[in-house]
Amino acid sequence: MNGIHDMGGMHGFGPIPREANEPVFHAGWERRMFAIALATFARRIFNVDEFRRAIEQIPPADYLRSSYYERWMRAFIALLQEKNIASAEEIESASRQALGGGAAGPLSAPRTTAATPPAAIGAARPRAHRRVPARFKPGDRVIARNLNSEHHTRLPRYARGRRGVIRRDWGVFILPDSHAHGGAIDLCHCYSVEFDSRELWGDEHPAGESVLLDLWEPYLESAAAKRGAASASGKRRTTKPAVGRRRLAKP
Amino acid sequence: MNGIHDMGGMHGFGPIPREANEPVFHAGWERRMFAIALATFARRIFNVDEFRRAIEQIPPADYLRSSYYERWMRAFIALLQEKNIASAEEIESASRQALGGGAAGPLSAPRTTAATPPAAIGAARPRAHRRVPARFKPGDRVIARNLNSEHHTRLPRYARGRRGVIRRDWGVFILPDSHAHGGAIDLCHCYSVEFDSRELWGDEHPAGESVLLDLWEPYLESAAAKRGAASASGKRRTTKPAVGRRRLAKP
Amino acid sequence: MSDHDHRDHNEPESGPALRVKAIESLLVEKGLVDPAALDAIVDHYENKVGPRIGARVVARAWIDPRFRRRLLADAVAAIAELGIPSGPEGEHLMVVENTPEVHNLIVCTLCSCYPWPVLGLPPTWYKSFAYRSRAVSDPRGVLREFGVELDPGVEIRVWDSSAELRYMVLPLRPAGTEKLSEGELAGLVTRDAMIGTAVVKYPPDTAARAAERD
Amino acid sequence: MSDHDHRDHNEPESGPALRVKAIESLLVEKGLVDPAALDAIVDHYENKVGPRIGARVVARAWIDPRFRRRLLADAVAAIAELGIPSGPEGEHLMVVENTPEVHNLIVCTLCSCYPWPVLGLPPTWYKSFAYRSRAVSDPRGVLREFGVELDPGVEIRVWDSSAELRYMVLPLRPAGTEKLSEGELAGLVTRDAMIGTAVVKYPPDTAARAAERD
Repeated sequence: MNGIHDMGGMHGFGPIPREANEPVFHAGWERRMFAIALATFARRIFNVDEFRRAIEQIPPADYLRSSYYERWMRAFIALLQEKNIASAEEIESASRQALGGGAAGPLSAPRTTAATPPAAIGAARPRAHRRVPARFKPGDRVIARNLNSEHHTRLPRYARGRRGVIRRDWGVFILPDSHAHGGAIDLCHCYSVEFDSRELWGDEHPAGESVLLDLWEPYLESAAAKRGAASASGKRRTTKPAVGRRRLAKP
Repeated sequence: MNGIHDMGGMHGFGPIPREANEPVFHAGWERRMFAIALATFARRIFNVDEFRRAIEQIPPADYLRSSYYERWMRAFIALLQEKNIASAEEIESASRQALGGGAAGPLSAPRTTAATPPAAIGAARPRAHRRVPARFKPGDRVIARNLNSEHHTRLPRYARGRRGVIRRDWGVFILPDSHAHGGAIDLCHCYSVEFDSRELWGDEHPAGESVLLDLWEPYLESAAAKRGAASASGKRRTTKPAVGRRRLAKP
Repeated sequence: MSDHDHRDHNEPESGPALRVKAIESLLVEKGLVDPAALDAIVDHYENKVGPRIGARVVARAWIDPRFRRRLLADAVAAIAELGIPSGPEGEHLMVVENTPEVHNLIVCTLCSCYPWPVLGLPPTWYKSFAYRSRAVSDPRGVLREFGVELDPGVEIRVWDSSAELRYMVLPLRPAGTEKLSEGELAGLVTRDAMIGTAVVKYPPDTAARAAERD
Repeated sequence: MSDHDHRDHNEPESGPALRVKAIESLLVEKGLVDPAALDAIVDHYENKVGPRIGARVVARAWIDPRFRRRLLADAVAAIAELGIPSGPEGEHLMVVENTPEVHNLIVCTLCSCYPWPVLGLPPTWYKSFAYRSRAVSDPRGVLREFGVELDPGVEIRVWDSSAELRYMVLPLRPAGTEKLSEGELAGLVTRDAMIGTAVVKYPPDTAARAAERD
């Protein structure tokens, strides 16, 4: 998705806001929202890619005027509904009850509890140990594909179509693109890819800078193969890879 | 400037809002704002490129939550101050006076009037008739340069680094990039350049679509020259062209 | 002409309304704008220009092949023949012709450039972020949203108005309109058809009335 | 542990506060979360993790070259040696080393990925649109804003955390710190130095105090 969240290289956001002696949270509700999200990841009600996707689907004007944990809250509420955990009416009704001085605690006694050590709670997306053949190796020259899917992706716009070099093969991980839309487990190698900043930002950019991105294999094509394809004629590919379907499936 | 205004190819803005029997203006102040801006262009207090630049400099969150004429208003107020036409205090004071039921008319008798036929009022930026040599001709293959200046530009991000074909030479026009920052008159050819949509949006984009952009000569390089440069080694250019200075001069 | 006779005096004084009133007062005081000139500008754009002008141009191009050729070659000169003045955002007008093989669509992704002298000021949807963002990357999706389903074989050309050129689409003349007058033809042409988000239709009931009249 | 003892009970009930309270009530009612578990999570991130952990790691790497090599080769295993547990956003930790020739900078342009187990939760500036947008395209400008002026000959590597890897910078050890203890060294290491927006300094007054003590 070419969304507002994909900010690398944008101008106009002004100076970086720094706060001396900043607390970990700025309000009680931020603490709770953070903890609720983590506890929910542990319950596997939705995965972290779905959560990121839901944040990215916040309308751009709302995204920009919301604080970080407000975006978590908006995405979380959207996912509760999407996953049929709670309806909009239930959330409305619970909000009214909270407004009426309702308890911060449960509306009624909890049906179960789920105490998990905090340090073990999280996105829970380990490196996969299944053996998957790797298409690239360190030193290979690659081009980040120009993918413009409406789906979630972790290939930022600023790298698309740009040439880089594989620095490291991190191993096999779940591809976020499909995992964010229905939870499919597509296992692919993920690589550290270095891009010269002049390749990213143009010949007038100062030399001596690079950006390293961690990119899943389907985001990449071989620079050598691309050169061959470009010198061959016209139409290039007939089969579709796992990423980059342009249109979202209607729910 | 890689600003929020550069929206081509973004996702997430939802359905296109259509209004049946839409009026030309939706409020009296929109009428006045429109007319004031046009009348001011005619007085050459600032040029249309400066006006666009001022709109693009609206902070992104404000840009997105403002209506079209609210953006005009914000930019206009910024330019009145930049051009020393009115100070922030003067504008504040006049706003307070307007709030107190002050007249919609002048605070005091106007010092001059400037009646100009409406149809003659506008950006007033004709095609220049000075002869400037053209670097490209219809049929030439070009690459839109990957420029990422913080200055105003009319080269959208989605075309940068992409290959196109010159379809037409429109003649010589003022380059907006420098004109928007101080009013320099750089005269350059402007071309109609056609980009295949698969070049812009990737191999998975359906065939049979193209986008035509009108691009000034400094935005373009010859695809043939680029190929030569790429096969040569390392460092490419030592002289700087008229566009693309990365950093804004401090005022 | 009296001051501001086109303003809605009964609308609430919102933030922008106050600000704009303040700006106008300041600029009038400084002798930089004349309220009467502002009235004339508003009157021009609210009442004198609009899509009916473009529709006249389209109808003439449909019935006069030589005018059509001149229009496509030099739109500013051709519309001047019809007594239509040029003006801001129309000094460099280009008319792009739809054919059975090619459909044209106009957008301005960076702001909202639009051919004022022939179409008036743009509708809100043309200025919307949704249209500006999607017209270049998903024109078929945009067209579907407008109810236009093109044959997949039709090529789409999107004109992103990034410089001084302003574009107007010359739509396809609908079948069955051979006997219509120039004025009747102009009556069929919609603003959206001249932007490229609609095709011109000759509705059966209109056709039936025309046939009856014959 | 009592319910919510880390909440500020005197803060106004803003929109988000109400909504989050409602969400918590609903999820507790549905048996999906346990308020005590939430308290434990908050306590962990508010009180138990933070940049002091990363600083310990850095100080150890400065004084123990073999640990440094293990840290750069496999950060998760190396920090486990120090008894530091891994955890969310740290399962795949990579430590990148500053040298006199190379300066590293960490960002997440797409959201705000950050190495929680070693640095705690990120500061607001790290999550800001300004930092996310500019760190990749203007790292020297960002560093200047943080008061860091690198020699133009120093190469900058920006690590954009786009996948599962989380990054921490191993900053340069400042000169003149040869006699400091591991704990004193850790005391010099700031959060920003481990993100790459600061360099570690050994302020003259600290140095003077140390010299006095010797």
